[in-house]
Amino acid sequence: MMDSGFDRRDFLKVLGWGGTTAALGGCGFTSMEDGKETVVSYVEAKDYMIPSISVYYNSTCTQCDMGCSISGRVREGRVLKLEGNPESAINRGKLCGLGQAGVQHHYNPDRVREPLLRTGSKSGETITWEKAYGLIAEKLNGVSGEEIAFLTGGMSGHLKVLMGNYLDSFGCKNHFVYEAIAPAVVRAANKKSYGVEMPRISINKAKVVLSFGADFLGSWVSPVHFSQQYAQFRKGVNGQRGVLIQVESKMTLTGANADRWLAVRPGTEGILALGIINALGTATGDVAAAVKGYDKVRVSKDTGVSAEQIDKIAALLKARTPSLVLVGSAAEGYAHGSQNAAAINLLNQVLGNVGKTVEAAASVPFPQMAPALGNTAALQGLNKGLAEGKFKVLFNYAANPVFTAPAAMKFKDNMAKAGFKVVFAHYLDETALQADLVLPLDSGLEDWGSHVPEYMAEGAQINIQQPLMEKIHANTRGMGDILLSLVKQRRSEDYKKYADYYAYLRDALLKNKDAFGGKGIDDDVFWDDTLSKGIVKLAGSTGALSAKASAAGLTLPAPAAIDAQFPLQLIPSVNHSLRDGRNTNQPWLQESPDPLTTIVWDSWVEIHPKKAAELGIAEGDIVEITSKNGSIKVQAYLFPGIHPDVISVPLGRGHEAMGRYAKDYGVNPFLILDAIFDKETGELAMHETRVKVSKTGQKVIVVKDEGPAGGRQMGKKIAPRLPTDKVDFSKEV
Amino acid sequence: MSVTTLLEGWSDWRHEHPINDQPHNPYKWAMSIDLDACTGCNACSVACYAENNLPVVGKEKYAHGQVMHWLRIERYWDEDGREFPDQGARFLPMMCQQCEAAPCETVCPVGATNHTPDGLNSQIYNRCIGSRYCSANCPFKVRYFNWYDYPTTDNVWPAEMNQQLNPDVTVRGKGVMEKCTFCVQRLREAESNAKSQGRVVRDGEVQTACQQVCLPGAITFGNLVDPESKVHKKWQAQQVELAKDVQAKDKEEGGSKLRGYRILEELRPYPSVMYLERVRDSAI
Amino acid sequence: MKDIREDIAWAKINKDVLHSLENPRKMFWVMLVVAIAMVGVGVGCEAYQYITGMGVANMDNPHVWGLYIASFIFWIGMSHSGTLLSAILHLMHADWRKPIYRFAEAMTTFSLMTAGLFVFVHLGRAWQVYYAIPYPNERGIWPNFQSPLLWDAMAIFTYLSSSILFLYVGMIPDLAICRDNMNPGWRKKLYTALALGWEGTDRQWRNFRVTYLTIACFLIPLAVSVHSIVASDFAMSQQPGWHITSFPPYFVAGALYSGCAAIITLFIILRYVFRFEEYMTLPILKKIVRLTFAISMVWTYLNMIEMASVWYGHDPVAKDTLLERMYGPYAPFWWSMIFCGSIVPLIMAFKRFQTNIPVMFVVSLLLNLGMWLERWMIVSPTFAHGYYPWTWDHDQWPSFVQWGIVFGSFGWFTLLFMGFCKLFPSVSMYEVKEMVYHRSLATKAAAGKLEAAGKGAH
Amino acid sequence: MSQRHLLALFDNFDEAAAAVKELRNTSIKGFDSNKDMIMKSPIEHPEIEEVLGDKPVYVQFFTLGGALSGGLLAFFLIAGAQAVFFAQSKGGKPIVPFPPDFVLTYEMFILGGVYITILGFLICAGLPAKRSPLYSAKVSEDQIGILVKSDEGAINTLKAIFTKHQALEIQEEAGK
Repeated sequence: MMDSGFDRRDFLKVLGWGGTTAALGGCGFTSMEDGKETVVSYVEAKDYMIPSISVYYNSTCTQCDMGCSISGRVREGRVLKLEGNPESAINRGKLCGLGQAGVQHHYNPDRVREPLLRTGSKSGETITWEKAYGLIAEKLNGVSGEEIAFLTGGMSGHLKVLMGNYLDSFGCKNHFVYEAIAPAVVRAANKKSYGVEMPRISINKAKVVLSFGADFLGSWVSPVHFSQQYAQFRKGVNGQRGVLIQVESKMTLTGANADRWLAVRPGTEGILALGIINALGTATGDVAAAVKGYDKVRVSKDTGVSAEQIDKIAALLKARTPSLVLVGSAAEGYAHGSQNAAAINLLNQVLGNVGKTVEAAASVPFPQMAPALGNTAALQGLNKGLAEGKFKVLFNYAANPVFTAPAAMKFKDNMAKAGFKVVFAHYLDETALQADLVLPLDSGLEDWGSHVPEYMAEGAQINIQQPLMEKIHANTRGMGDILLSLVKQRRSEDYKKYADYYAYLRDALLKNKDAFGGKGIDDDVFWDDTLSKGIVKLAGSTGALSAKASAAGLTLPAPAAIDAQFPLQLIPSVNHSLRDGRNTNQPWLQESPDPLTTIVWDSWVEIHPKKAAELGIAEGDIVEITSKNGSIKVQAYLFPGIHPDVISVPLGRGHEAMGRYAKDYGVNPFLILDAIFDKETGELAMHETRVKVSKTGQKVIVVKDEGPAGGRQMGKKIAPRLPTDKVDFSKEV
Repeated sequence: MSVTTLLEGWSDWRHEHPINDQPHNPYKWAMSIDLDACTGCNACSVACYAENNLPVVGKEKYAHGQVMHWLRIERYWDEDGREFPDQGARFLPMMCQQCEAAPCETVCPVGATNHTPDGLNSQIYNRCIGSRYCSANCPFKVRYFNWYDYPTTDNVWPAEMNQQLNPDVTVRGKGVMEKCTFCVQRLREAESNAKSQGRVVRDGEVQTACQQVCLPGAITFGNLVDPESKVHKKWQAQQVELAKDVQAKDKEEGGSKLRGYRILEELRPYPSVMYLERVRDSAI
Repeated sequence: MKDIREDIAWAKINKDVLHSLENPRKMFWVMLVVAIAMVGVGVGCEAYQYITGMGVANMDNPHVWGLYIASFIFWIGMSHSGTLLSAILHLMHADWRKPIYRFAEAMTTFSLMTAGLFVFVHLGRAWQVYYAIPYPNERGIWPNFQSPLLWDAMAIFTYLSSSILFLYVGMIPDLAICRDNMNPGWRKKLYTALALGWEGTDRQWRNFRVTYLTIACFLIPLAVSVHSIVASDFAMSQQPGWHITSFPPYFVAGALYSGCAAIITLFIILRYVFRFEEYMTLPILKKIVRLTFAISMVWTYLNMIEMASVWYGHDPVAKDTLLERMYGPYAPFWWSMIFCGSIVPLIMAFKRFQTNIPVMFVVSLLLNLGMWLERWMIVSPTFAHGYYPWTWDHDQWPSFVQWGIVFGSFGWFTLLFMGFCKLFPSVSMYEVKEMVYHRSLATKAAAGKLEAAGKGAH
Repeated sequence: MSQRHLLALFDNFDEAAAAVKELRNTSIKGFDSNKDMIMKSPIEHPEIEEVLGDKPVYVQFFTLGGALSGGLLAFFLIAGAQAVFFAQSKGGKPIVPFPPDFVLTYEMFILGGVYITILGFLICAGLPAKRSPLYSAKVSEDQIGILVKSDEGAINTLKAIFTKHQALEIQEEAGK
């Protein structure tokens, strides 16, 4: 220990706490601050806790919905660090920075600790759970199912089942599953093209990957899984290294790792795809007809990608098969997003990748557990309902719409129209502050649960979530427990046999033991085995994908003309660790630099140096970004990896609540988004917002890791680069 | 101290390291980082914070350049002046290179930083008096000084947060230098376990925190003197030798198809970290 | 322009010097108060830094050294001319040194003490400084003898203690004079104790002569070694802008330079404050000024050598760092260093200015400013623009804490120095007597008035 | 026979010298000019001390001893510490690196030299000294004093010599 008495004293305390944590269960925790009477000698320590020896418990990461299986290092009853669980096919023992920060969600000092009744007084008064439940019962009394709305984030597994049962108990159909940034349009397009929403893709099998704005290394679908595929893809099959081509208007982490990054004019991704099909010249039938018009000249005029580049890509795709074409958020974020996605999927089919690098994913044989996928159309629906004042009671879980809904939707005001608002929350975030009743949740590392990941890597699997340590705060509850108690209010007789959600979960799993490959194994043995594995692998069923290329109903609009008043397109970029801002209050993530700009603790707007010169903007200038729906002030960062007609502001920062680590850092671009929706799916078109930029005259020093040398190596051999013909991979280990 | 021991001492210790010195035995911890696999996702850096009790200094102190990340990801652009960086960026994870002939070691007035028998560049917090000479003389600038008392006066770990602290790693007080240790706490544990079983640590038995999380597995870590270890094989394949400042790669005209190199090798610190050059396809 | 009168009564010499101990001009008290205030500022800043952490000095990684090290070198440097004047000129029998060497030596001692402070101010854990002392201890740890910082510590300790002894031994006969002439009181007690019962017997003088000469011989190489070791702190490192062969001589020259400049400043101050016009005469000032001018030119030369060696050294990084100094964010300071260090001294080449007190006062201050800037320009740019581009840091600017402590150090020095001059004879009485005695003998011999040789020096 | 002290003060240095010379040449019973005569002067002037006959100085031998022992001590302390107590490899340099050790040796060489020289000076010059029975502040101002010690009988002879050489003043130890 260092000279500061801090650590020794604290660790001793912690030993005490730890002892209690394990030995005396939850009861020791009220007096944690001064671990007085709770210090127990290790003579009594439980067998699973050996002083100074770490044990690892498997569970599931709840930092995002990708369902990575984690293995938590627990010592003296405290979880210290999260690693990946090698058993899981999704993350194979790896865990991203976001997942690592899970412990800071768990130990976060700004968590809600008591049920809060917020009627009238701003801060809210602390009440007991009994009172809280009583209140809910009272408010629901005589309210019909149509008048109840339940807004949640994406959810799956037994929680979803319980949820469904609860809503059924009112005959309520209003379960809105909302995710601010989800590949909803792509799902729909995939459904059309392939017959499934989320096929299984194999980057590692592809020799060429052509990605239209799919940031699969950063934030798209399952980065942890794809990063590992990417590594194999780079090593290549028999020494031929895979080639990555990224097409997007704002460089993402994936774009930064591409062999060729193409700055396409925003919204013209689909056109480029058709142009490539045309250039390939292998298409037949209606496809050939559909792409006839898209000759190099026109396409390169529309997209800004040079003709020879298009030829090169076509040639490469021809020469190296199988390839893989991906469509991501950059392509889908437009009013014609579905069309873009369809066109790009078409390219995949034309190349005959379906069945090779794009395969059907295994699905879990229990549809009721299958993930309820979030999207923005749901929010739209809820918002309409709220505006009409249809809902008397609103429940909200795992979503922060007040923060993530475009101001144009007036969600905050509409929400106020709901009679009674219950928010299940970890923190007092923007939405919780609008609630009448705030119910504190257990952290992801304190709670029980089961998850079915949206993206199935190989084979089907159910992830088990179990507590890695005892609750830190005595008065938080798991969402499962809360739902169970609520269901009991309605159907006590069906559920009274379950003391708590744990019992429910255990029972539910054991019921289907056979399906989980536990045939003839003793219940306890099976259960313990399941917990220690952290995942349940099942013989999932895999259907076939439709490989038939068809251009039916494929019409792409001509690229939008430059709007004189709002000449620039705003791309709200998704940071690989902050995502939609639900994790912004985790200091490690705040201080881990954005990979491309190395900026920390703040928002910024990326402007292409050329454009900046035009506008007379230099790094650190505070600029005002104005859209039809408002404006934000943010520091400028000159960024070469962006189309000159585009500016980009990262999502996730700009919280007005959510605790010391999130509040008042940066700005929230969600607010100024235009409420434009994809024509087919009704999804919010995130990239359609047009803005203008003006200097405010203020200037700041941008807080970033990069020094005044910027990205230059000043002639030193620090991060050199070789072309493939100068490398011989076969010799490598 | 007898004159005989003294003289013996001299005869034993008059040669220079690593050149004309016996190699480390049985351990020499070393790394190999494949920049072609590295995606710059920062997971390694966060893992380092988690494993090594690194303080989060906050925006203001970050602005003053007082950040404590032992492992930083650097992002470089091509310098050919094109409109777009259309061959992407270049990411480089930079941490203490654990030099065999470390410039930082000789200059410390109190010998707080030394070379360990298993080839680490150790930093002894308790002995450090904070002259900061080591950082001054470090070519890579990967040493980080505790400008404030993060645990106490700065309260970097408020209640609850402090329970996450790794008990295997000291929490540093104000006024001492710190840096990447190759997760020495993990190494020591593995070494003593192996010793108690009368063997040496097997390859893959111990991982550094950054290696463990690295999604594309760009980081290889292991025992360089163990011919079976991955890291040894990689170094061998790249013909990079620890005790040389000019490698096969540099000698060959027009480039030998090798990728392995060590940063600022010409200064002869003999780093223990080999990087593999990033590659970009010439066909596109 | 008159020099010290040969026929000045020796009793008068005693009287004048002893007088200075008791009632100086008002200015003395003004300076004392100002100095104390400055020290107050410094102490305040240090306390704040000590409690809060080095961070408040606004240093960062990798810019880990700042004004503290720069000022450290500055003060060490300043100490050198004391030795130059008393030791070297003593060996060369330059008798004009005699009236001024005493305060020069005092300056040496006190600027060393000031420099010593910066070691503590700079350390991150000053309270553990004893780790750097080599002694067999229960912790079983030793300092690292390879570190130039340790050489520093050793050299400075040697230098400080030696110059204190040198100062003291040289002062014994004068202390005896004080003892003999003081009215009973604490001063008399003090001088009696310090004079060690000196009575100027032949035996005492004999040994005194040899001892004084010997220590002088030791001090010269010591002084040179001290600043070349300080230079090694940088030259022994690997950093661009530091790893330069010509650094040791460059530092030594710089040291003598700033020291001489400081001597001129103090010469002028003492002359006024303690009414020493009769002893610190203009011809002496002229000699120092000429000496300073010569050294300033040596420094300028070595400065160019440094650039030349970097230029032809073909080390792009070192070259880059040098250019950064000239054109980077530090340019204004670098150029003003060149101005103060190489242009301003040219004034000293003009006879009419050499004895012009106001001009020389300003010039000497400018020279010292230049030399302080030089030290800063050696330390900081290398950190701001070193080997590793990613960690370059051009924005780092010392906080008020750093400036405050540097400011305070000047007060501290003034306090010690003026205190000394008030307590001990800052003009060596017995040597002034020797000086006039020998001069009178010389003139008489020349005049050939042998019979007049009787009446000694009267 | 009891002994007494005489102190004669001269402001003329040549006369003082002459007086000394005469005292040394004339043999007086009960007075040994080598033992019993001390000259005190305000400044250091060898030319007058010469007449006292050559009196050797030994300080430089202390210097030699001090310097050598200082250097040796340093080298063995440092090299010893490195080789025996502190055998840590640093920066690829040998455990006992000579160049840095020599730097420190050099410093200690000087340190020892200076310290021991001072010591030698105090010893040889007999400082701190007991104050002698007869002393005049004039001696530290501008006059030379000659302090002699002799038997009662010789007193007058000595006085005679002093007065002859224009002694300004002759102090006499109070008789008993």
